[in-house]
Amino acid sequence: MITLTEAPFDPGALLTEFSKGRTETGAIATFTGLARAEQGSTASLELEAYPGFTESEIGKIAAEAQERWSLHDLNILHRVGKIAPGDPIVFVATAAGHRRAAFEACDFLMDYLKSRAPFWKKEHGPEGARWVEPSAQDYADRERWG
Amino acid sequence: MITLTEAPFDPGALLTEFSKGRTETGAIATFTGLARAEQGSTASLELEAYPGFTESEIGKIAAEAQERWSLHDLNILHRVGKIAPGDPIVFVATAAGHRRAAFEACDFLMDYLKSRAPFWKKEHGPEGARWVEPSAQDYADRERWG
Amino acid sequence: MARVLLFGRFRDLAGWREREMEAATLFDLRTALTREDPDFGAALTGPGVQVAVDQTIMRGDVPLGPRSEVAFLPPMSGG
Amino acid sequence: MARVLLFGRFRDLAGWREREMEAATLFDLRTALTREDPDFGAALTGPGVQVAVDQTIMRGDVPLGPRSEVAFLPPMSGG
Repeated sequence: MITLTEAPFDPGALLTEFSKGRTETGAIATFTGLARAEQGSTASLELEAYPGFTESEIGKIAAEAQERWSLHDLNILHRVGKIAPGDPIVFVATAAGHRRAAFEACDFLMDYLKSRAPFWKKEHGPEGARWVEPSAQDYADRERWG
Repeated sequence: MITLTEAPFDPGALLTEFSKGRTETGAIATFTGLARAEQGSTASLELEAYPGFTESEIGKIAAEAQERWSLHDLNILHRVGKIAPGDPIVFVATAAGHRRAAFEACDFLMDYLKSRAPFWKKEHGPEGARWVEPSAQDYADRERWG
Repeated sequence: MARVLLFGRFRDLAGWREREMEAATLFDLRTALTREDPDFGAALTGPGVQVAVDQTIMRGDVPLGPRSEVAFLPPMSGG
Repeated sequence: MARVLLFGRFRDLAGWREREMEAATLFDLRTALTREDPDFGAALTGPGVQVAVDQTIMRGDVPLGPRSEVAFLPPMSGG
Protein backbone atom coordinates (compact mmCIF):
# COMPACT_ATOMS: atom_id res chain seq x y z
CA MET A 1 0.00 0.00 0.00
CA ILE A 2 1.33 3.42 -0.94
CA THR A 3 -0.27 6.46 0.64
CA LEU A 4 0.42 10.19 0.62
CA THR A 5 -1.09 12.13 3.50
CA GLU A 6 -1.23 15.76 4.61
CA ALA A 7 -2.12 14.76 8.19
CA PRO A 8 0.38 13.85 10.94
CA PHE A 9 0.53 10.11 11.59
CA ASP A 10 1.64 7.67 14.28
CA PRO A 11 4.15 5.10 12.95
CA GLY A 12 3.25 2.79 15.84
CA ALA A 13 -0.40 2.59 14.78
CA LEU A 14 0.77 1.61 11.28
CA LEU A 15 3.04 -1.12 12.67
CA THR A 16 0.24 -2.47 14.88
CA GLU A 17 -1.96 -2.84 11.81
CA PHE A 18 0.85 -4.23 9.63
CA SER A 19 1.91 -6.92 12.11
CA LYS A 20 -1.57 -8.36 12.75
CA GLY A 21 -2.58 -11.87 11.77
CA ARG A 22 0.71 -13.00 10.23
CA THR A 23 1.54 -16.67 10.72
CA GLU A 24 4.20 -17.23 8.03
CA THR A 25 5.99 -13.87 8.26
CA GLY A 26 9.08 -14.25 10.41
CA ALA A 27 10.37 -10.71 10.02
CA ILE A 28 9.04 -7.17 9.89
CA ALA A 29 11.40 -4.24 9.41
CA THR A 30 10.23 -0.66 9.62
CA PHE A 31 11.80 2.70 9.09
CA THR A 32 10.41 6.02 10.27
CA GLY A 33 11.96 9.26 9.07
CA LEU A 34 11.37 12.28 11.28
CA ALA A 35 11.79 15.98 10.60
CA ARG A 36 14.84 17.14 12.54
CA ALA A 37 14.81 20.54 14.20
CA GLU A 38 18.57 20.96 13.46
CA GLN A 39 18.92 22.94 16.74
CA GLY A 40 16.35 25.49 15.60
CA SER A 41 17.81 26.13 12.14
CA THR A 42 14.85 24.44 10.44
CA ALA A 43 11.48 25.70 11.59
CA SER A 44 9.44 23.55 9.25
CA LEU A 45 9.60 21.46 6.15
CA GLU A 46 7.30 21.57 3.16
CA LEU A 47 7.00 18.60 0.84
CA GLU A 48 5.36 18.72 -2.52
CA ALA A 49 4.29 15.68 -4.54
CA TYR A 50 2.70 15.24 -7.95
CA PRO A 51 -0.49 13.39 -6.95
CA GLY A 52 -1.04 10.26 -9.01
CA PHE A 53 2.42 10.36 -10.59
CA THR A 54 4.24 10.21 -7.24
CA GLU A 55 2.29 7.16 -6.00
CA SER A 56 2.71 5.39 -9.34
CA GLU A 57 6.49 6.00 -9.46
CA ILE A 58 6.87 4.75 -5.87
CA GLY A 59 4.68 1.78 -6.83
CA LYS A 60 7.16 0.72 -9.54
CA ILE A 61 10.03 0.60 -7.03
CA ALA A 62 7.83 -1.13 -4.46
CA ALA A 63 7.00 -3.84 -7.03
CA GLU A 64 10.72 -4.24 -7.75
CA ALA A 65 11.46 -4.67 -4.01
CA GLN A 66 8.55 -7.07 -3.57
CA GLU A 67 9.94 -9.28 -6.32
CA ARG A 68 13.64 -8.97 -5.49
CA TRP A 69 13.22 -9.88 -1.80
CA SER A 70 10.07 -12.06 -2.07
CA LEU A 71 8.24 -9.79 0.34
CA HIS A 72 5.00 -10.98 1.89
CA ASP A 73 3.79 -7.40 2.17
CA LEU A 74 4.90 -3.79 2.32
CA ASN A 75 3.47 -0.48 3.40
CA ILE A 76 4.69 3.00 2.50
CA LEU A 77 3.19 6.17 3.88
CA HIS A 78 4.61 9.61 3.11
CA ARG A 79 3.65 13.02 4.44
CA VAL A 80 3.17 15.94 2.06
CA GLY A 81 2.54 19.60 2.84
CA LYS A 82 3.95 21.40 5.90
CA ILE A 83 5.67 19.23 8.47
CA ALA A 84 6.69 20.37 11.96
CA PRO A 85 10.05 19.39 13.56
CA GLY A 86 9.80 16.02 15.32
CA ASP A 87 6.92 14.88 13.12
CA PRO A 88 7.24 11.64 11.16
CA ILE A 89 7.69 12.27 7.42
CA VAL A 90 7.89 8.76 6.05
CA PHE A 91 7.11 5.24 7.20
CA VAL A 92 8.15 2.05 5.42
CA ALA A 93 7.31 -1.47 6.63
CA THR A 94 8.38 -4.72 4.97
CA ALA A 95 7.31 -8.25 5.84
CA ALA A 96 9.31 -11.31 4.79
CA GLY A 97 10.05 -14.87 5.81
CA HIS A 98 13.47 -13.99 7.20
CA ARG A 99 15.14 -10.91 8.59
CA ARG A 100 17.81 -10.24 5.94
CA ALA A 101 15.14 -9.80 3.23
CA ALA A 102 12.98 -7.55 5.41
CA PHE A 103 15.94 -5.32 6.38
CA GLU A 104 17.41 -5.05 2.90
CA ALA A 105 14.10 -4.27 1.22
CA CYS A 106 13.30 -1.59 3.80
CA ASP A 107 16.75 -0.05 3.41
CA PHE A 108 16.46 -0.14 -0.41
CA LEU A 109 13.02 1.51 -0.37
CA MET A 110 14.25 4.26 1.94
CA ASP A 111 17.28 5.00 -0.26
CA TYR A 112 14.89 5.40 -3.17
CA LEU A 113 12.39 7.52 -1.26
CA LYS A 114 15.09 9.82 0.11
CA SER A 115 16.85 10.48 -3.18
CA ARG A 116 14.80 9.67 -6.27
CA ALA A 117 11.10 9.65 -5.41
CA PRO A 118 9.03 12.48 -6.94
CA PHE A 119 9.01 14.90 -4.02
CA TRP A 120 10.24 18.46 -3.83
CA LYS A 121 11.34 19.67 -0.47
CA LYS A 122 11.44 23.21 0.90
CA GLU A 123 12.99 24.09 4.24
CA HIS A 124 11.57 27.09 6.08
CA GLY A 125 14.05 28.52 8.58
CA PRO A 126 14.86 31.78 10.35
CA GLU A 127 16.67 33.02 7.23
CA GLY A 128 13.84 32.23 4.83
CA ALA A 129 12.96 29.27 2.67
CA ARG A 130 15.10 27.17 0.34
CA TRP A 131 14.48 24.22 -1.96
CA VAL A 132 16.58 21.16 -1.09
CA GLU A 133 18.00 18.85 -3.73
CA PRO A 134 19.58 15.36 -3.13
CA SER A 135 22.92 15.21 -1.32
CA ALA A 136 26.01 13.39 -2.59
CA GLN A 137 25.43 10.89 0.25
CA ASP A 138 21.91 10.22 -1.05
CA TYR A 139 23.31 9.44 -4.50
CA ALA A 140 26.05 7.25 -2.99
CA ASP A 141 23.52 5.28 -0.90
CA ARG A 142 21.47 4.67 -4.02
CA GLU A 143 24.50 3.32 -5.91
CA ARG A 144 24.75 0.44 -3.45
CA TRP A 145 21.79 -1.30 -5.10
CA GLY A 146 23.25 -1.49 -8.65
CA MET B 1 15.91 -0.34 27.74
CA ILE B 2 16.13 -4.13 27.79
CA THR B 3 13.08 -6.10 28.86
CA LEU B 4 12.16 -9.77 29.00
CA THR B 5 8.46 -10.50 29.12
CA GLU B 6 6.25 -13.58 29.35
CA ALA B 7 3.23 -11.67 28.04
CA PRO B 8 2.36 -11.14 24.36
CA PHE B 9 3.13 -7.59 23.20
CA ASP B 10 2.19 -5.20 20.40
CA PRO B 11 5.27 -3.91 18.52
CA GLY B 12 3.24 -0.92 17.32
CA ALA B 13 2.57 0.27 20.86
CA LEU B 14 6.33 0.12 21.52
CA LEU B 15 7.08 2.15 18.38
CA THR B 16 4.45 4.76 19.30
CA GLU B 17 6.15 5.24 22.67
CA PHE B 18 9.68 5.17 21.19
CA SER B 19 8.99 7.78 18.50
CA LYS B 20 7.40 10.38 20.78
CA GLY B 21 8.91 13.80 21.45
CA ARG B 22 12.03 13.44 19.30
CA THR B 23 13.21 16.64 17.65
CA GLU B 24 16.81 15.75 16.74
CA THR B 25 16.31 12.10 15.78
CA GLY B 26 16.01 11.83 12.02
CA ALA B 27 15.72 8.07 11.82
CA ILE B 28 14.07 5.21 13.68
CA ALA B 29 14.54 1.63 12.53
CA THR B 30 12.65 -1.26 14.07
CA PHE B 31 12.67 -4.98 13.68
CA THR B 32 9.98 -7.36 14.86
CA GLY B 33 10.59 -11.10 14.81
CA LEU B 34 7.47 -13.26 14.73
CA ALA B 35 6.98 -16.96 15.44
CA ARG B 36 6.34 -18.65 12.09
CA ALA B 37 3.82 -21.47 11.89
CA GLU B 38 5.95 -23.25 9.21
CA GLN B 39 2.74 -24.54 7.60
CA GLY B 40 1.66 -26.22 10.79
CA SER B 41 4.96 -27.98 11.51
CA THR B 42 5.63 -25.77 14.54
CA ALA B 43 2.76 -25.58 16.96
CA SER B 44 4.51 -23.40 19.49
CA LEU B 45 7.85 -22.13 20.58
CA GLU B 46 9.29 -22.06 24.07
CA LEU B 47 12.07 -19.67 24.98
CA GLU B 48 14.10 -19.90 28.10
CA ALA B 49 16.33 -17.14 29.48
CA TYR B 50 18.59 -16.88 32.50
CA PRO B 51 16.97 -13.95 34.30
CA GLY B 52 19.49 -11.27 35.24
CA PHE B 53 22.30 -12.81 33.18
CA THR B 54 20.37 -12.60 29.90
CA GLU B 55 19.51 -8.90 30.31
CA SER B 56 23.04 -8.06 31.38
CA GLU B 57 24.63 -9.88 28.40
CA ILE B 58 22.24 -8.14 25.98
CA GLY B 59 23.04 -4.87 27.74
CA LYS B 60 26.76 -5.25 26.89
CA ILE B 61 25.99 -5.57 23.17
CA ALA B 62 23.46 -2.74 23.33
CA ALA B 63 26.13 -0.48 24.86
CA GLU B 64 28.51 -1.46 22.04
CA ALA B 65 25.87 -0.59 19.41
CA GLN B 66 25.02 2.68 21.13
CA GLU B 67 28.66 3.72 21.01
CA ARG B 68 29.50 2.38 17.54
CA TRP B 69 26.55 4.06 15.79
CA SER B 70 26.10 7.08 18.13
CA LEU B 71 22.53 6.06 18.83
CA HIS B 72 20.20 8.54 20.49
CA ASP B 73 18.24 5.68 22.02
CA LEU B 74 17.40 2.01 21.70
CA ASN B 75 14.76 -0.37 22.98
CA ILE B 76 14.90 -4.16 23.10
CA LEU B 77 12.03 -6.34 24.23
CA HIS B 78 12.15 -10.13 24.11
CA ARG B 79 9.48 -12.70 24.86
CA VAL B 80 10.26 -15.72 27.04
CA GLY B 81 8.10 -18.74 27.83
CA LYS B 82 5.59 -20.26 25.42
CA ILE B 83 4.94 -18.32 22.23
CA ALA B 84 2.11 -19.03 19.79
CA PRO B 85 2.60 -18.93 15.97
CA GLY B 86 2.16 -15.39 14.63
CA ASP B 87 3.08 -13.82 17.96
CA PRO B 88 5.94 -11.32 18.11
CA ILE B 89 9.04 -12.76 19.80
CA VAL B 90 11.44 -9.87 19.68
CA PHE B 91 11.32 -6.13 19.06
CA VAL B 92 14.33 -3.87 18.51
CA ALA B 93 14.12 -0.11 17.91
CA THR B 94 17.06 2.21 17.26
CA ALA B 95 17.03 6.01 17.01
CA ALA B 96 19.81 7.97 15.33
CA GLY B 97 20.49 11.21 13.50
CA HIS B 98 20.55 9.52 10.11
CA ARG B 99 19.12 6.38 8.58
CA ARG B 100 22.29 4.37 7.87
CA ALA B 101 23.20 4.32 11.59
CA ALA B 102 19.67 3.39 12.67
CA PHE B 103 19.45 0.53 10.13
CA GLU B 104 22.91 -0.89 10.78
CA ALA B 105 22.57 -0.83 14.56
CA CYS B 106 19.17 -2.53 14.39
CA ASP B 107 20.52 -5.19 12.01
CA PHE B 108 23.59 -5.75 14.22
CA LEU B 109 21.49 -6.13 17.38
CA MET B 110 19.20 -8.62 15.67
CA ASP B 111 22.14 -10.72 14.45
CA TYR B 112 23.37 -10.87 18.02
CA LEU B 113 19.95 -11.62 19.51
CA LYS B 114 19.25 -14.38 16.99
CA SER B 115 22.55 -16.20 17.37
CA ARG B 116 24.47 -15.38 20.51
CA ALA B 117 22.10 -13.99 23.13
CA PRO B 118 21.50 -16.23 26.18
CA PHE B 119 18.26 -17.87 25.11
CA TRP B 120 17.44 -21.52 24.67
CA LYS B 121 14.72 -22.33 22.22
CA LYS B 122 12.44 -25.36 22.08
CA GLU B 123 10.06 -26.04 19.22
CA HIS B 124 6.90 -27.97 20.01
CA GLY B 125 5.46 -29.62 16.90
CA PRO B 126 3.23 -32.54 15.92
CA GLU B 127 6.21 -34.90 16.25
CA GLY B 128 7.22 -33.73 19.70
CA ALA B 129 9.62 -31.12 21.02
CA ARG B 130 13.20 -30.34 20.05
CA TRP B 131 15.83 -27.87 21.21
CA VAL B 132 17.06 -25.56 18.44
CA GLU B 133 20.67 -24.42 18.21
CA PRO B 134 22.03 -21.60 15.95
CA SER B 135 22.06 -22.20 12.18
CA ALA B 136 25.10 -21.78 9.93
CA GLN B 137 23.32 -18.71 8.48
CA ASP B 138 23.07 -17.19 11.96
CA TYR B 139 26.82 -17.63 12.46
CA ALA B 140 27.53 -16.21 8.97
CA ASP B 141 25.34 -13.14 9.63
CA ARG B 142 27.20 -12.51 12.84
CA GLU B 143 30.60 -12.65 11.07
CA ARG B 144 29.63 -9.58 9.02
CA TRP B 145 30.25 -7.32 12.03
CA GLY B 146 33.92 -8.27 12.63
CA MET C 1 -5.19 23.39 -24.74
CA ALA C 2 -2.55 21.57 -22.70
CA ARG C 3 -2.63 21.78 -18.92
CA VAL C 4 0.83 22.83 -17.73
CA LEU C 5 1.94 22.02 -14.16
CA LEU C 6 5.03 23.28 -12.36
CA PHE C 7 6.63 21.75 -9.26
CA GLY C 8 9.22 22.68 -6.65
CA ARG C 9 11.40 25.70 -7.40
CA PHE C 10 9.86 26.15 -10.86
CA ARG C 11 6.74 27.49 -9.15
CA ASP C 12 8.69 30.17 -7.34
CA LEU C 13 10.67 31.00 -10.48
CA ALA C 14 7.68 31.33 -12.83
CA GLY C 15 5.26 32.74 -10.29
CA TRP C 16 2.47 30.29 -11.21
CA ARG C 17 1.75 26.60 -10.67
CA GLU C 18 -0.81 25.66 -13.27
CA ARG C 19 -1.93 27.13 -16.59
CA GLU C 20 -3.76 26.18 -19.74
CA MET C 21 -1.65 26.79 -22.88
CA GLU C 22 -2.08 26.26 -26.59
CA ALA C 23 0.70 24.08 -28.10
CA ALA C 24 0.82 21.33 -30.73
CA THR C 25 4.05 19.80 -29.42
CA LEU C 26 6.25 19.87 -26.33
CA PHE C 27 8.81 21.83 -28.39
CA ASP C 28 6.21 24.50 -29.19
CA LEU C 29 5.23 24.70 -25.53
CA ARG C 30 8.85 25.18 -24.41
CA THR C 31 9.32 27.87 -27.08
CA ALA C 32 6.24 29.77 -25.91
CA LEU C 33 7.33 29.58 -22.27
CA THR C 34 10.87 30.72 -23.10
CA ARG C 35 9.60 33.64 -25.19
CA GLU C 36 7.48 34.78 -22.27
CA ASP C 37 10.18 34.35 -19.61
CA PRO C 38 13.70 33.57 -20.88
CA ASP C 39 15.12 32.84 -17.38
CA PHE C 40 12.39 30.33 -16.67
CA GLY C 41 12.79 28.82 -20.17
CA ALA C 42 16.52 28.32 -19.48
CA ALA C 43 15.81 26.74 -16.08
CA LEU C 44 13.59 24.14 -17.79
CA THR C 45 16.62 22.83 -19.69
CA GLY C 46 18.82 22.59 -16.57
CA PRO C 47 20.53 19.40 -15.30
CA GLY C 48 18.23 16.75 -13.87
CA VAL C 49 15.03 18.41 -15.08
CA GLN C 50 12.39 15.98 -16.37
CA VAL C 51 9.15 16.42 -18.23
CA ALA C 52 6.09 14.20 -17.77
CA VAL C 53 3.33 14.13 -20.36
CA ASP C 54 0.17 12.53 -19.01
CA GLN C 55 2.18 11.34 -15.98
CA THR C 56 4.82 9.54 -18.04
CA ILE C 57 8.41 10.82 -18.28
CA MET C 58 9.19 11.80 -21.90
CA ARG C 59 12.48 12.54 -23.62
CA GLY C 60 12.74 14.69 -26.75
CA ASP C 61 9.77 16.18 -28.55
CA VAL C 62 6.26 14.72 -28.42
CA PRO C 63 2.94 15.87 -29.88
CA LEU C 64 0.43 17.27 -27.39
CA GLY C 65 -3.28 16.49 -27.53
CA PRO C 66 -6.03 18.94 -26.52
CA ARG C 67 -6.19 17.44 -23.01
CA SER C 68 -2.51 16.66 -22.45
CA GLU C 69 -1.11 17.26 -18.98
CA VAL C 70 2.48 18.51 -19.11
CA ALA C 71 4.48 18.62 -15.88
CA PHE C 72 7.92 20.24 -15.52
CA LEU C 73 9.81 18.49 -12.73
CA PRO C 74 12.97 19.92 -11.13
CA PRO C 75 15.46 17.31 -9.77
CA MET C 76 13.49 15.18 -7.33
CA SER C 77 14.73 15.59 -3.81
CA GLY C 78 13.01 12.68 -2.16
CA GLY C 79 11.18 12.87 1.15
CA MET D 1 26.32 -25.27 49.27
CA ALA D 2 26.37 -24.00 45.70
CA ARG D 3 23.14 -23.37 43.82
CA VAL D 4 23.33 -25.24 40.50
CA LEU D 5 21.13 -24.12 37.57
CA LEU D 6 20.57 -25.95 34.30
CA PHE D 7 19.22 -24.45 31.06
CA GLY D 8 17.89 -25.65 27.72
CA ARG D 9 18.47 -29.29 26.86
CA PHE D 10 20.51 -29.89 30.03
CA ARG D 11 17.24 -29.76 32.00
CA ASP D 12 15.72 -32.53 29.91
CA LEU D 13 18.92 -34.56 30.06
CA ALA D 14 19.45 -34.35 33.83
CA GLY D 15 15.77 -34.35 34.77
CA TRP D 16 16.11 -31.39 37.13
CA ARG D 17 16.59 -27.61 36.77
CA GLU D 18 17.93 -26.42 40.09
CA ARG D 19 19.71 -28.07 43.02
CA GLU D 20 21.86 -27.26 46.02
CA MET D 21 25.17 -29.12 45.98
CA GLU D 22 28.25 -29.25 48.18
CA ALA D 23 31.46 -28.46 46.23
CA ALA D 24 34.62 -26.48 46.98
CA THR D 25 35.47 -25.86 43.33
CA LEU D 26 33.87 -26.03 39.91
CA PHE D 27 36.04 -29.07 39.19
CA ASP D 28 34.66 -30.85 42.27
CA LEU D 29 31.13 -30.00 41.23
CA ARG D 30 31.64 -31.40 37.71
CA THR D 31 33.16 -34.55 39.21
CA ALA D 32 30.19 -35.08 41.52
CA LEU D 33 27.72 -34.52 38.67
CA THR D 34 29.59 -36.92 36.38
CA ARG D 35 29.79 -39.63 39.05
CA GLU D 36 26.03 -39.37 39.53
CA ASP D 37 25.16 -39.33 35.81
CA PRO D 38 28.04 -40.02 33.38
CA ASP D 39 26.00 -39.11 30.25
CA PHE D 40 25.06 -35.76 31.69
CA GLY D 41 28.63 -35.19 32.88
CA ALA D 42 29.88 -35.81 29.33
CA ALA D 43 27.27 -33.43 27.87
CA LEU D 44 28.59 -30.65 30.13
CA THR D 45 31.95 -30.81 28.35
CA GLY D 46 30.41 -30.70 24.82
CA PRO D 47 31.21 -28.05 22.19
CA GLY D 48 29.86 -24.57 22.86
CA VAL D 49 28.90 -25.29 26.47
CA GLN D 50 29.62 -22.43 28.88
CA VAL D 51 29.58 -22.15 32.65
CA ALA D 52 28.60 -19.02 34.54
CA VAL D 53 29.55 -18.56 38.19
CA ASP D 54 27.56 -15.79 39.83
CA GLN D 55 26.33 -14.74 36.37
CA THR D 56 29.83 -14.35 34.92
CA ILE D 57 31.19 -16.75 32.27
CA MET D 58 34.21 -18.64 33.67
CA ARG D 59 36.84 -20.77 31.97
CA GLY D 60 38.83 -23.46 33.75
CA ASP D 61 38.51 -24.22 37.45
CA VAL D 62 37.33 -21.70 40.03
CA PRO D 63 36.68 -21.95 43.77
CA LEU D 64 33.03 -21.92 44.83
CA GLY D 65 31.75 -20.02 47.85
CA PRO D 66 28.90 -21.17 50.08
CA ARG D 67 26.41 -19.06 48.13
CA SER D 68 27.84 -19.42 44.62
CA GLU D 69 25.37 -19.72 41.75
CA VAL D 70 26.65 -22.07 39.06
CA ALA D 71 24.82 -22.20 35.73
CA PHE D 72 25.52 -24.73 32.98
CA LEU D 73 24.61 -23.18 29.62
CA PRO D 74 24.22 -25.22 26.42
CA PRO D 75 25.07 -23.36 23.16
CA MET D 76 22.90 -20.25 23.15
CA SER D 77 20.38 -20.34 20.38
CA GLY D 78 19.24 -16.74 20.41
CA GLY D 79 15.62 -15.63 20.24
